[in-house]
Amino acid sequence: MKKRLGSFLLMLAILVAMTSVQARAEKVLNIAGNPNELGVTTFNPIKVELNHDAMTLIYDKFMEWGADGKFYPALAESWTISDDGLTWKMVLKQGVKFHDGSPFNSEVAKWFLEEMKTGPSAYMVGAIDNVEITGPYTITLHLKNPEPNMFFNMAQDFMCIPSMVAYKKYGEEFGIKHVVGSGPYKFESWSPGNELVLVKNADYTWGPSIVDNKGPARIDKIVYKDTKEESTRFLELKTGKIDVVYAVPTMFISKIEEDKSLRIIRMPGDELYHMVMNTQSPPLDNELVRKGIALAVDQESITKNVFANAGKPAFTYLIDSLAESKIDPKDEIHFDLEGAKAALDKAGWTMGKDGIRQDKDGNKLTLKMVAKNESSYRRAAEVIQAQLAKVGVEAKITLMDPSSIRAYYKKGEHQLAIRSYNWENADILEWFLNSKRMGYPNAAMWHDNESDYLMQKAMTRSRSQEEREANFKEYHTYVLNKYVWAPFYLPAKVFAVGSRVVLPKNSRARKFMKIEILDWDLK
Amino acid sequence: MENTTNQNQIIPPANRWIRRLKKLKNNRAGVLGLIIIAGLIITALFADYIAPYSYKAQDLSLMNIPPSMDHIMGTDEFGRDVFSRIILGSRISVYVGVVSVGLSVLIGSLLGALAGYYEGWLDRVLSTVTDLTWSLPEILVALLLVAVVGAGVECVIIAIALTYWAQYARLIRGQILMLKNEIYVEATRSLGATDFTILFKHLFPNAIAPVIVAATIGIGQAIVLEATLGFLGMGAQPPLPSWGAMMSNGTAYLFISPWVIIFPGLAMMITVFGFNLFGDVLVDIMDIREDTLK
Amino acid sequence: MNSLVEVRHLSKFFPVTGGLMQRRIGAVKAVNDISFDIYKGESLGVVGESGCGKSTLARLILNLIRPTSGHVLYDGQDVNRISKTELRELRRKMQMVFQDPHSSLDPRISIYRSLEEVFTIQKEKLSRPKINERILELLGMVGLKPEHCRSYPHQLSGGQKQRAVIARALAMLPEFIILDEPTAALDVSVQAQIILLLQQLGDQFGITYLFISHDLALVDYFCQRIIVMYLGRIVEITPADLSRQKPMHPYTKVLKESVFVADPLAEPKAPRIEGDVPSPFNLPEGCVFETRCEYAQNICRKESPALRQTMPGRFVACHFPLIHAMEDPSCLPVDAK
Amino acid sequence: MWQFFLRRLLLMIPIFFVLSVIIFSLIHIVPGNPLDNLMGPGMTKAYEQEMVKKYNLDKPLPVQYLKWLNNMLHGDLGSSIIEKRPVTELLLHHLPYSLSLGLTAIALSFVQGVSMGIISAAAKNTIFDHLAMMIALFGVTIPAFWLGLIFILIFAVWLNWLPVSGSGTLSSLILPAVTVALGGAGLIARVTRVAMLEVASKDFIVMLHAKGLGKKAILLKHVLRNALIPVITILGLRIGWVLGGAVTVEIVFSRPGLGQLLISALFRRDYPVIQGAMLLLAMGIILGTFLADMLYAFADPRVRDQTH
Amino acid sequence: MSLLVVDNVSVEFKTRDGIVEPLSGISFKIDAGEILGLVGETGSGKSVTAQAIMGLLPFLNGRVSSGRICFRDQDLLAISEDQYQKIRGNHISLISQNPMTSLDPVYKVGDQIVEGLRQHVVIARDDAVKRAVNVMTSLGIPNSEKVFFQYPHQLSGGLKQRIVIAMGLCADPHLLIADEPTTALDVTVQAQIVELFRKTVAQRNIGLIMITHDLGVISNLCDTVVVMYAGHVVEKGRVQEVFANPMHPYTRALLKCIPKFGMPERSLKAIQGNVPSVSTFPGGCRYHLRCPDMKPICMTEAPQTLQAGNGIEVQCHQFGPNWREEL
Repeated sequence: MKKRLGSFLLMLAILVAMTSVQARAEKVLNIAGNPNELGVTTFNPIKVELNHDAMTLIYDKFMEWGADGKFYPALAESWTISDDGLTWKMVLKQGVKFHDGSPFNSEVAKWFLEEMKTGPSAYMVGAIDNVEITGPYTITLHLKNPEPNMFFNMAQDFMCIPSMVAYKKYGEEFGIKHVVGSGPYKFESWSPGNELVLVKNADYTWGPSIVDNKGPARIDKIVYKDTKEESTRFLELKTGKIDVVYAVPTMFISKIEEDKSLRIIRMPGDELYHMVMNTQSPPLDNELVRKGIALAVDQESITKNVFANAGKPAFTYLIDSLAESKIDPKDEIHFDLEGAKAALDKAGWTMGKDGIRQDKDGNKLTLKMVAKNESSYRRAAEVIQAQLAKVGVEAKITLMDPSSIRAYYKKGEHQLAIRSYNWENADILEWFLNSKRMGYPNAAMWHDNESDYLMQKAMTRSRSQEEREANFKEYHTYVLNKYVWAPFYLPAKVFAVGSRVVLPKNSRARKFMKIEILDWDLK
Repeated sequence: MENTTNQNQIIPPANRWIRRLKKLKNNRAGVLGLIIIAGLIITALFADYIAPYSYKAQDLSLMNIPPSMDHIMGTDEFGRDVFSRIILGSRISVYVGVVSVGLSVLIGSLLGALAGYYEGWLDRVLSTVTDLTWSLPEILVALLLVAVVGAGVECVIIAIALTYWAQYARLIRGQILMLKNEIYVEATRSLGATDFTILFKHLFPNAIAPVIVAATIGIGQAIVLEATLGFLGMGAQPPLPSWGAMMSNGTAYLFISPWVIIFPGLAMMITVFGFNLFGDVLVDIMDIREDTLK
Repeated sequence: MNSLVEVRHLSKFFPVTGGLMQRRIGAVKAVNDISFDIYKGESLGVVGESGCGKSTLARLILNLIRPTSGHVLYDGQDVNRISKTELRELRRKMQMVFQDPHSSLDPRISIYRSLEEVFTIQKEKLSRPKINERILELLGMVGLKPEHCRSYPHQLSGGQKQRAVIARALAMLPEFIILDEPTAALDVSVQAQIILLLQQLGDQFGITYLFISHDLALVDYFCQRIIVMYLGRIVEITPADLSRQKPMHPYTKVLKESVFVADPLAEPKAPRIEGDVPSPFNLPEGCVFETRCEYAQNICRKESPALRQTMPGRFVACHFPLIHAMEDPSCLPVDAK
Repeated sequence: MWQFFLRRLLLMIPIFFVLSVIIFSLIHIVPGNPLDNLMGPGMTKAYEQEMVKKYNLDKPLPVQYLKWLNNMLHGDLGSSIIEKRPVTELLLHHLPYSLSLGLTAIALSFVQGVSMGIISAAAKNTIFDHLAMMIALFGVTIPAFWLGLIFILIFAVWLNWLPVSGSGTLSSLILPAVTVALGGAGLIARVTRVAMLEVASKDFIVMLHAKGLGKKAILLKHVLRNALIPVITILGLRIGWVLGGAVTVEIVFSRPGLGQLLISALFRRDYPVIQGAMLLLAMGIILGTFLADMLYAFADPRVRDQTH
Repeated sequence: MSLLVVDNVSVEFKTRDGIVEPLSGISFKIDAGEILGLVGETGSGKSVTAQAIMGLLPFLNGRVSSGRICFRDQDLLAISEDQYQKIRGNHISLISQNPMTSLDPVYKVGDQIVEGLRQHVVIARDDAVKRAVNVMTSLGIPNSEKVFFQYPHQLSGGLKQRIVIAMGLCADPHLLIADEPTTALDVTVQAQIVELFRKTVAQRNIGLIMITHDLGVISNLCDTVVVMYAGHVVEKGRVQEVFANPMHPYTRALLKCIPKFGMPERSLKAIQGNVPSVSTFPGGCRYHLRCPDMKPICMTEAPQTLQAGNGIEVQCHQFGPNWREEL
């Protein structure tokens, strides 16, 4: 018995030793991924609703989006656009092979663009009327209407190109058990809630122009760990079990920065925190009340105190990297305590003895505020609650899980809602403020004919990028002046990186890691 | 036998509770438990006077300050005084614990008593339900219920009550089943008493002792459950400083400003511990058999 | 002779279930088709060993449980077929004193409240002083001091508790009291006190007693007539004074001989019976005593003997009743009229 | 006796159905819609309709229930709306993590609880009794997530003995198992103590002394054997709790157990997954109760005979 | 040499409310082949006497505070617990009050007999089983081999009591202490068990202390009787003598308050008052509160043990030198 136990322990020891030896020989990058992406649905780019970061490592796209806002060729080597914006000619990269050995060519490209129309992200290719194969590596896209946004779409993570052969072969199982792309990493295993393992694609030599190393990648293996609890993620980083932490909570930033072996990387964010006001729920149907409340939100203070200055205060409804956000400063919403009080006074809500405003009938200015039951929303809600109290508005907070909160919006019972969105295109305004989407996503219950007209114009009648910009600016300015939202914070994307990671010197990519992984290395 | 007329001889019976409290004096653990609970109740009642600061006044210039003379337990993420919040939090925790357990005892003991007394289908249904709720993880049950009834302290209370009632029902049912066979029940019936009299005047008061004991311990459990629900994002609503909410909000700060999580944790530990000690002692006090040993 | 209680073909079977679908697979025949009368003013004894059904019988007579068949007439009224109010009325007339005085009283209720409750239950609307007076009177009757009414059951001795129980039974001045082993849990010295008290109260108020016991000598002393039960059946009904009345049923004989007499001159005797009382579950056909009877014949295994009168006032259920009683004229029942 | 157990098993079937109805209706009462969690900017109404049709979300609830029931009886629990894979596969994926944690924790809490109970009962009303009970109480007095974090702080960060989180290795099982075990040990210790004291006050224990048996033999062979019967029953009944009750610990130590699966499914209203997971829990409970009954019967001959 | 000598033994118990003394200075002795009856009501100290002899007091929070218990000339109070273990169940066996509860419900009865046997005798299990079955058979247990493998709850009260007796006899003890062995049994079975004791003592020539409150059993079975009241031995002597001519007022009253066949109506005599409990033992003669012949001296002074005629020893002032009727 004892002997058996002894030999068992010996074997165990050998095993442990072996794995650790192996680990040393291989370069393995451990990542605590974006907590919002945990329990991601599928790696089938055509059918996916919630995209995982690793998609961009497994698949290639037609284009890459640079930090400079320009679009760089990837699998589309070059393209020409007709003057009316309705015909796109694309030359595809040659010699590209999927992980299953099948080649990438115009046939695959055509199939992909057409197949995209069957999935949830069909709108990405919605403008394409048909795809014409003009050669083994050339295709022509015929558009229904001019769509300057097509560049943006082509560079989106949703436009990952899978192997046609594998896609047809595996059917339902594609994206779950079998993931075949042409990217620098191959899908090895996926254990939901636990980890996702990718291994290097040794045959990769077609890196896009935006990176220096055209392939293959230097890191042999990438492990995404599904660690949810923020303190645990932080500790894993500190103890070296994890090399990269996505979405570092702001309170950990200073703590990580104290540690010389760790680095904090800030990337421009794609997220906007704002407070939605239910424009149909009295007294918020009064524009002056909305204005008073919007002006009472102290963006600078929230940015500094709640988010430790990790990002920037937000004064518009769009992220500041978008051209459409650059509007006349007088139309921006800035904290203005006196202005807020004045607006509320003007609206007929006067300060009561208990510090809460009331109207002439003695109704109190008490509003229901909802927020998702996650740390950052709760914290923002608590601070805004205190800020609103200063102008005599009482907010009663209810925290809810994301599903309940959407159901709640749909019923229209909310008054204030602390929310955020991640989107890098001005068309998000349409998503949230279209009167056809009342309740959710239009939680502001915003119904305004002028607004809808401006939205239509921006969405469908812009022939060029410039025209689109101008239209959206007009639309944006209009809704800003209606105070449907109170924007307050633009988070930066904050990543923490361990000491083993060697980052590229001159990064051109717009996003952290992703295809730039080709330029990464491990010590 | 010598006097049959002097009515002044009849004095209402002495209260056995006084005797029991005397008995408690010899039980040091029990006294400790009682002191903790008494302290807690006083804190909860006079929280407004004890707390040096407002529980919701934010001072963003004083965020996450370690314990000092001004703030003996430090400040939290919004510069609020942790000590004041714990003091105020005692009110919410006691409220949640006592009301939710009180409700569940009410529901449970009523149904349990009826099931134990009449048996039959009610008993079968009840036993099945109690078995199921008892073996289903209470966190999940409570969470599901909170999702159904909504968020907020009152909803948490309802959810906890609906999660816990079964164990009290089970307990009192067993007691009633046992006591039902006592001869005094039959004796009372032979005097012509109705089921109602027997059940609520004789069986119930005799059966309730272990339930009270269990409820005392249950209050502690409910406080912990509220904290756990808070951790899962379904607890008391801000800025209400329930200990559970403070701890769950504080988890992120464990390595930055540990005082925001450690102190509420300690407060909860002491409180729950107090209730447990007191519950254990109640077992001794309420045991009739011990009374008979002179 | 006036019958106060008439018991007619009374049976109580407790079903026993088993098997996959919990079907009824048999019954415990606790009381099995028994008939007898209780005369006004008498003390009737019921004697038998554990499981003979004597306690079930008491509960059936009081309508605390429902019979499987047969009925009990009290003053000509069927106790199982009366309305709730009639039943409450009946409860004033019939009372019961239980075996264990300790558990006959609610441990959480003082003696005072136990007694007071009787008046509330019986909807006797009395003023407070009136109730106090009645309670003191009752306590006096059973020999308890007034201060005892403040006590809780656990503060009293067994004898005092039994006195309190008797006081409670007496509260409504009943005419009939069932005594279910009232002294089994008491010390012998206290047993005598209680027996004397019961006798005195019986004389004073003309109460009819049904005295249930396993102690043949005690029953013999206390009662005028004795019913002997075995496994749910009456095997013999005999006038008391068994030193003169020779038993006619073999079981009665065994029972009598098994009693040890505190007399050193009495010869030590070998037990006349083997084994224990069999389980009352699924009894065989035939005489219930057949398995332990030294006189058992073939017919005893097949046929259950009916209870029949052998002499005025004497009934026996046996195929072969012991004859000696017939032969010895001194054994004739004293009250055979 | 087998008949008895067969009957018990048959009785479980209606319970199972009642439970499935309760679970189904409860989660559908909860406001929210799984598709909201999938729909992002730009997604079309047509796609939403397609999804609604695919998961029968447009049908009346009873129809949905019957469809689910029908599929379930054919061994198909449906597939996750969010995660796009068969529920059965998801459950099988998450179950081992829960089982390994739960069973280890139960074993640990049994060992800790029973030994504390023994110490406490053997030294009744002494300082050891109080100490043992305090230790046993420790786990009950604090939320598991708090304890787990503190454990991580001490054993993983300061002492660096054990990994912070993970689920693959044996060493990563220790901290979560201990955290969960501490919560259950209190109950077990308490039950053991009470049961042992009760058994110790029984007449036959005095008789065992009178037979000349040593204290240790009496304590371990007779008192413990009798006292363990209720303890084992509790353990059997706690199987459901083991499978799903350790959610917070799973979150803190990032173990992808059933609890985590259930919570995330619940928050995202992934109906097939919640139904499947709750059903699995129910099966666990049914199995647990059944096992507890069996154990009870085997441990206590009196019960064994009653079950004839 | 006497088999067992109990000499002036007092026992103390620690309780919640302080120390009580349920047994004060009792003495008696028993020889091999003798059956000694220990009779008394609740609280008289009968069972405590048995526990004191068995050395079980330490497990029950009690101790012998003074006196001497000698078993075959060995002072039992002087030996260690380990040595005591070798005597208990081996040389002295206890048959306890309630057969229903004195067996461990989770073990087979046979195993429980064998367990006690193998504790004391070096014997192979198979042999032990054989011996146990033999003893069971000799005690009139039908189908012993089958009963051996049954659990306590499967047996009737009479059979269980026989098993308990078998457990006591298996190791061939010299002294058997039976603590109310028949109280819980039906009368017909009681007669059988009493007969069994009589035979066993005769066959094995052992001593038997029969503890009971039933004077009938004493009178039928015992050679000598010890009457106890409130922790005192009030009277002891040959059964015939004591029953024929009881000296102590308590013994006299006790005999009169038991109903007997052929007793004239209304001839039962009760003893006034209550049986005192351990904490309410009165001073002086402990019986004085209930004694019809009580004199002032009885309240203040505890009576000495006196030798009366016929070998009876009695503890009552009536027979003392200071007694005068007019007192």
